[in-house]
Amino acid sequence: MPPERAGTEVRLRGVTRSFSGRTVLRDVTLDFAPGEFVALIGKSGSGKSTLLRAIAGLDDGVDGSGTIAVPDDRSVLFQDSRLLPWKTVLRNVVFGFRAPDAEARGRRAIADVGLAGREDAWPNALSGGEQQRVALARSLVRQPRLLLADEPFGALDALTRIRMHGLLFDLIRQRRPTVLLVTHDVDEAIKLADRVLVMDDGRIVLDRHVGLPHPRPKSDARFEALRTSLLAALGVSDDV
Amino acid sequence: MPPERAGTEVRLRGVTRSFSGRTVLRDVTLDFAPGEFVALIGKSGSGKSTLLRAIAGLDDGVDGSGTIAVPDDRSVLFQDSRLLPWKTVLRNVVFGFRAPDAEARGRRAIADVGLAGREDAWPNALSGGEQQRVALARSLVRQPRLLLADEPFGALDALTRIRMHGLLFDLIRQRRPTVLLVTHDVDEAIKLADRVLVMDDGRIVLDRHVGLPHPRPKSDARFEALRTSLLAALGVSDDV
Amino acid sequence: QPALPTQVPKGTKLVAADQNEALQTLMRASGAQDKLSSTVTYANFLGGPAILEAFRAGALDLASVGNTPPIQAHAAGERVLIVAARVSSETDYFFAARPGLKLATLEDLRGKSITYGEGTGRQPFVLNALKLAGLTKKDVKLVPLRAGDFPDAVRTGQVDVAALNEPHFSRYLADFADRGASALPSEQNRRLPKSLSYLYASQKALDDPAKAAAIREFVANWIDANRWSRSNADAWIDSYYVKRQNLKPADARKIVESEGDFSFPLLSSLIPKQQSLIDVIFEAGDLPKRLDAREEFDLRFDDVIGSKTN
Amino acid sequence: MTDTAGSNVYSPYLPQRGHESEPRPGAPAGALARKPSRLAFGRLPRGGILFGPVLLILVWEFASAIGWLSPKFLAAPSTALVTGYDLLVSGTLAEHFLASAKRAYLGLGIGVAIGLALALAAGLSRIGEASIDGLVQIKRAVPTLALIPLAILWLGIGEVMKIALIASSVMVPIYINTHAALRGIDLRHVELARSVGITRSEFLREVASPGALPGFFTGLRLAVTTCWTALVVLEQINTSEGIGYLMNRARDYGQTDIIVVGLAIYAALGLGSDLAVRFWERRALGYRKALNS
Amino acid sequence: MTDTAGSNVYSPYLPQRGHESEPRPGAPAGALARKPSRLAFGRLPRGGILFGPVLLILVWEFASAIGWLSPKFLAAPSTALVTGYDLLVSGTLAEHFLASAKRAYLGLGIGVAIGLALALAAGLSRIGEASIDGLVQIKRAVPTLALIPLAILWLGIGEVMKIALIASSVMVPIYINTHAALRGIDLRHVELARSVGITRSEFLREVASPGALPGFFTGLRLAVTTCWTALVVLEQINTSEGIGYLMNRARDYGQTDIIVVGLAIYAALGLGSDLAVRFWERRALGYRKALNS
Ligand SMILES: Nc1ncnc2c1ncn2[C@@H]1O[C@H](COP(=O)(O)OP(=O)(O)OP(=O)(O)O)[C@@H](O)[C@H]1O
Ligand SMILES: Nc1ncnc2c1ncn2[C@@H]1O[C@H](COP(=O)(O)OP(=O)(O)OP(=O)(O)O)[C@@H](O)[C@H]1O
Ligand SMILES: [Mg+2]
Ligand SMILES: [Mg+2]
Repeated sequence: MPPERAGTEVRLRGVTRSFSGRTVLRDVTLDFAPGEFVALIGKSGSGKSTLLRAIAGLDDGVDGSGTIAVPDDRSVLFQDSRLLPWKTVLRNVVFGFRAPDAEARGRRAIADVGLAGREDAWPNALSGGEQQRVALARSLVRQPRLLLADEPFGALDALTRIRMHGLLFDLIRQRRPTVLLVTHDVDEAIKLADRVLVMDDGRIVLDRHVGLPHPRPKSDARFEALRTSLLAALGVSDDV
Repeated sequence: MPPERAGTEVRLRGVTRSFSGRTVLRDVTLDFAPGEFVALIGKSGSGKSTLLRAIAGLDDGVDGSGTIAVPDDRSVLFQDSRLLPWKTVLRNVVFGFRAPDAEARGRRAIADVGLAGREDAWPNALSGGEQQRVALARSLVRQPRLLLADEPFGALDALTRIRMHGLLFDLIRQRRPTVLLVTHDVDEAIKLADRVLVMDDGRIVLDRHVGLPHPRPKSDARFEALRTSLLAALGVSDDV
Repeated sequence: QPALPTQVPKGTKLVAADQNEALQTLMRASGAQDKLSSTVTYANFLGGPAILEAFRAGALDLASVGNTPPIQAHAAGERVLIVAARVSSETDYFFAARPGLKLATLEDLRGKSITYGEGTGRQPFVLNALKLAGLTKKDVKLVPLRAGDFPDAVRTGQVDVAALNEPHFSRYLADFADRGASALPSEQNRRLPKSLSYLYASQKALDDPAKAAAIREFVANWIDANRWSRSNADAWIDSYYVKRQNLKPADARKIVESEGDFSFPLLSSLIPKQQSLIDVIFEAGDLPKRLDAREEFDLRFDDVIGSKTN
Repeated sequence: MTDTAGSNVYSPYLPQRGHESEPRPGAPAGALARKPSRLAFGRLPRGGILFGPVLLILVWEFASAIGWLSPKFLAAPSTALVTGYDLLVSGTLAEHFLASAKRAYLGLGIGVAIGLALALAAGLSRIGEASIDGLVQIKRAVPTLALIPLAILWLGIGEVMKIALIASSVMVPIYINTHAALRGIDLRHVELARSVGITRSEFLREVASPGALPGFFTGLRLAVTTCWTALVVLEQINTSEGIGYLMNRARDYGQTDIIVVGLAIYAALGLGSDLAVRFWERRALGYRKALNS
Repeated sequence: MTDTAGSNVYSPYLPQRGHESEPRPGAPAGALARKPSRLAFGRLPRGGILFGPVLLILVWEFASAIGWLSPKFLAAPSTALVTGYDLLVSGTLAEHFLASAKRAYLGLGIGVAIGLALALAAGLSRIGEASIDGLVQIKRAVPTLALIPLAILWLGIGEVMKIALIASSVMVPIYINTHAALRGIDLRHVELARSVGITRSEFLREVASPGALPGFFTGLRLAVTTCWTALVVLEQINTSEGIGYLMNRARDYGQTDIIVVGLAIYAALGLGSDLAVRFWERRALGYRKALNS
């Protein structure tokens, strides 16, 4: 894995968001370095998706303040897979993707996520995990400079999940994107990310650099220690 | 936890299902004892949801054969949370629930899943995990004889998930329902279930009784052994 | 045929079809309504076809119409008979020529496009004009239109000639004088048949002695009321055109003047006239079969009409 | 689905009986009892839609036969059949039909195109909405009869005027339904489109149009009959051909058998074009059928 | 959203500029460049819908003033204003308006009720669909003008006949739109309903109706003007009061100013009722607005 480059790719200053009076993000200030892989964990309802959507610039109508600067070349993986039901799997993957060889790359991405042969299926006919993988393919095929992914592996079994992690690393190796990964899986966060943020009630309550070499076996003591401290920040004891 | 009672609560004989020629369930024959807690794991696309929907009697239009006998008094937790967008959280929870104190029980269930105060929110305004919890409350409040749950904790963080496990156990203690839990989390399956089924390509390839006393710490060697064998059946090595 | 009863029993009711509220206003303003011993209510319509349908459905006893609807009813096999007639000293319509076109005589209609309204009085009017000019339908281009569209068609030059009534005719000539609007000269117009309108009643009502008597009484009073409207033109204009129809007095006067004087001939004397009307329509190919005009009249009413004429 | 007291035996193709588990004593049977009910929307068997119309014709023929319905008001279907056959053989019917069809379908085509264009313009831009929407609301509130004088003034009394008025009537349901569907489009999809950074025209083609398609089809179902019904009035103006003209004339002369022939033509057109649109709709919206997870 | 070459500065309330990161050399800039475009559907500012109509009136007045549009064909808006004021003061207008409004809204109410009932019956049961759907398709294909003779025959020439015909016209868009919405209802929700075991009437009330509500509202938008436009024809029969009658009579006497007053009333009704329905719709479908995850 290449080290992060210097500079700031994503910059948030005093970002606050609230929905009809309920404050969901409280004064979030953050910088992501170019190429940095940041994992965001936190309790359900703590504001993770809200933060991700704010960074993606998808919250026009929402009350709030603060400034956000992000690159234009970004791709969003929504918490729901959000496929267009009237487009086949392939058309969903290359939707809005304007490379000259878009279709060929789309097919390759579909094969990568294990759905070769399902290119012409309707999204409604896919299983939950298959839909999620199509959404993943849609994001990966674009090779964005900034990837914002909201629980992209939530519906996947262990094996499929490991394969998808591999795909993500392939992308990182090739394009060095900045990644923000929202996940509820602490192990996954530690396994993948350079830096883990813990969010609670709209605030970043913990910001830890992982600093372990890849691959990172769970048996590693430093893995274990980081895990314990993250779980503690989430309010859980380790042996669960 | 009370032991399972004798008899057969759910009976499947030679159940086969296919979608436009693709066979998704292959000759599944299964019996669940009354009060048995069965976990179903398997790769994405292996047919878990299809089996659950068949047991729920929700696949009228699908090609297939075989017989299925299940109690009428059952509740289904879908893989998507499937809330009615025009009903508030409370109305969604008590939807179709005809107990005289339905509303009070609905409120209690909402509080149980950690959403007290959000009774009148629209489902669209909830976070992914919150929506999943509302769906859980909807199933639990009914105290069904047979609970069919399709990845009900997929979008939840560790802490929330533990709390939800607790709720499920409360229900089991009170009503001894038969439970079929589809999950992609092997640890969760071992932690909760009396029996774990592994599905692969439409077939039940492994059927193991857990036989451990509750609670079941991960550090227990028998836990670890079961885990290793289940992961092997899924094709994953343990340290991931 | 039994003689017309004259005794109107108490509680006899009549429903009369009106057009543009003219009949009811006439009867009320002239005071004739109060002299009726039956209860007459009015149903206001726009146009003959709807009135015929209402007759067919048994919703009407009596109607005031032009000269064509009785033929229409006859052709449709509906038994509605003429019980009174009113002839005016003027024609119903006037030929207006589109801006820039001049018509000196009826014969000039040759080769022109002319508005045509089947089922309305404008139909025999045009056909008669052609006949008098020695022309047939083939010598001109008849443009079927809804009556209401006639003025627009000629103003915009979509047709060469249109048969207009008042106030459209005068207003057209005045409004479009600058663009060369003109009309068939009035001495040519006098060659055409004069305006003829009817009261007609359903066979069913006429078969009912009480209603027949009430209709007889109505006819008598209707003749009085019409005479009143000529001798009290100002009161008539004010009570009908200005008050009820929202017309400007000047326009209203034009209309009343265009109607000329009224007379109420015996029905028997009208049979040849009606027959020639039928013939001209039939010859033009607009009737499925040749009809006998005698079947359209209830001649028992000549008795009461005769008593009013003198 | 066969429901029995405490157990539900389900078998899609083999109607054989599974085992029945006894009702458990502790279960709150009353509170949670499942009423057997089919809530899904089954599709009618082919031709099922004709059930109502055929029943109507039978009742009507019967009423005519026993004299409840005098042929003076309405000819019996059998009489109309004979008249219709005669008209057909003589070629009169085909002539009138073709004249009307030309007007109706030209008007339909133009009206659909305009309605769609306006709906897209109004649905996708503020300035479009501001300038178009109010005018369409006014247009549709004004009866066509009241528009005829203006149409004559600007377009004359020829075919252009008729086709324009048909198009303007057809445009209304297309606009309203498409516009409403556009406004009701799933915001999730709009967000997705924004997030992948597509152009306005791509958005139109790939998100807005498919999303609004169900609404468009509903509008089209209304439009395919509107274009014909509008003809009754319009074929009073400067025509001597057309189904509307035929009906008007028959009405003038009380030819109830011809009126019934006309009604039958309208009915056939109504059913036929509705079926055609729905067939097309089913194909275009085929993706809706599948359902999983 | 302010877009700059390689970076996107976003700030909802503070239009202050964030930092700009330099474009990264390796990034496939061309292929993935994001075109700035607003794809969301902004709501018009209050009264924005009047932009088009006001423009129309201004153009019309202007055309009248400079003589392009002769008052002989169409009175200027200002002339009509005077006439309208006179009619209003004299009470004539109110009288005619009330007469029409009574008919229109009675017919609307009845037609909406019937249309809804038929749509639900046809949308939720096979036998309902078989018996109802075909007949409604026929009914709507048959022009109202052709139905008038039958209506007169069965219902007379009074108000009942008129209200029945209005109701039958109003019924059509309500039926078609509600029925289409019912058939397009999200199968997921139907499944959920089946899985919780609700009764047919609960399904109707709690799933089918809310699910079909957007379609119903679209139908209602069409219906609120249909009920008025139908009056022009119907108020030729046995009436001496009503806006339709007023218009017809004005046409007879060539009173272009009164015709314009009538048009203005129709326009106001069209805009007003559409706004009313949309306001109601926005409230009833408020749940659609929120969007998360
Ligand atoms: N449109 C909205 N209107 C009102 N409240 C909202 C809206 N969107 C989000 N919220 C609330 O804001 C809070 C944070 O939501 P967010 O989606 O960011 O949570 P999250 O951390 O992503 O949770 P999860 O892990 O469950 O997805 C939640 O309590 C949610 O209910
Ligand atoms: N309606 C359908 N039409 C066609 N194929 C379908 C349909 N529903 C499911 N399938 C296919 O059947 C297979 C099994 O689907 P199922 O939903 O049972 O998987 P699953 O085990 O639940 O997967 P996941 O963990 O991803 O939810 C999948 O490959 C899916 O694409
Ligand atoms: Mg979230
Ligand atoms: Mg599944």
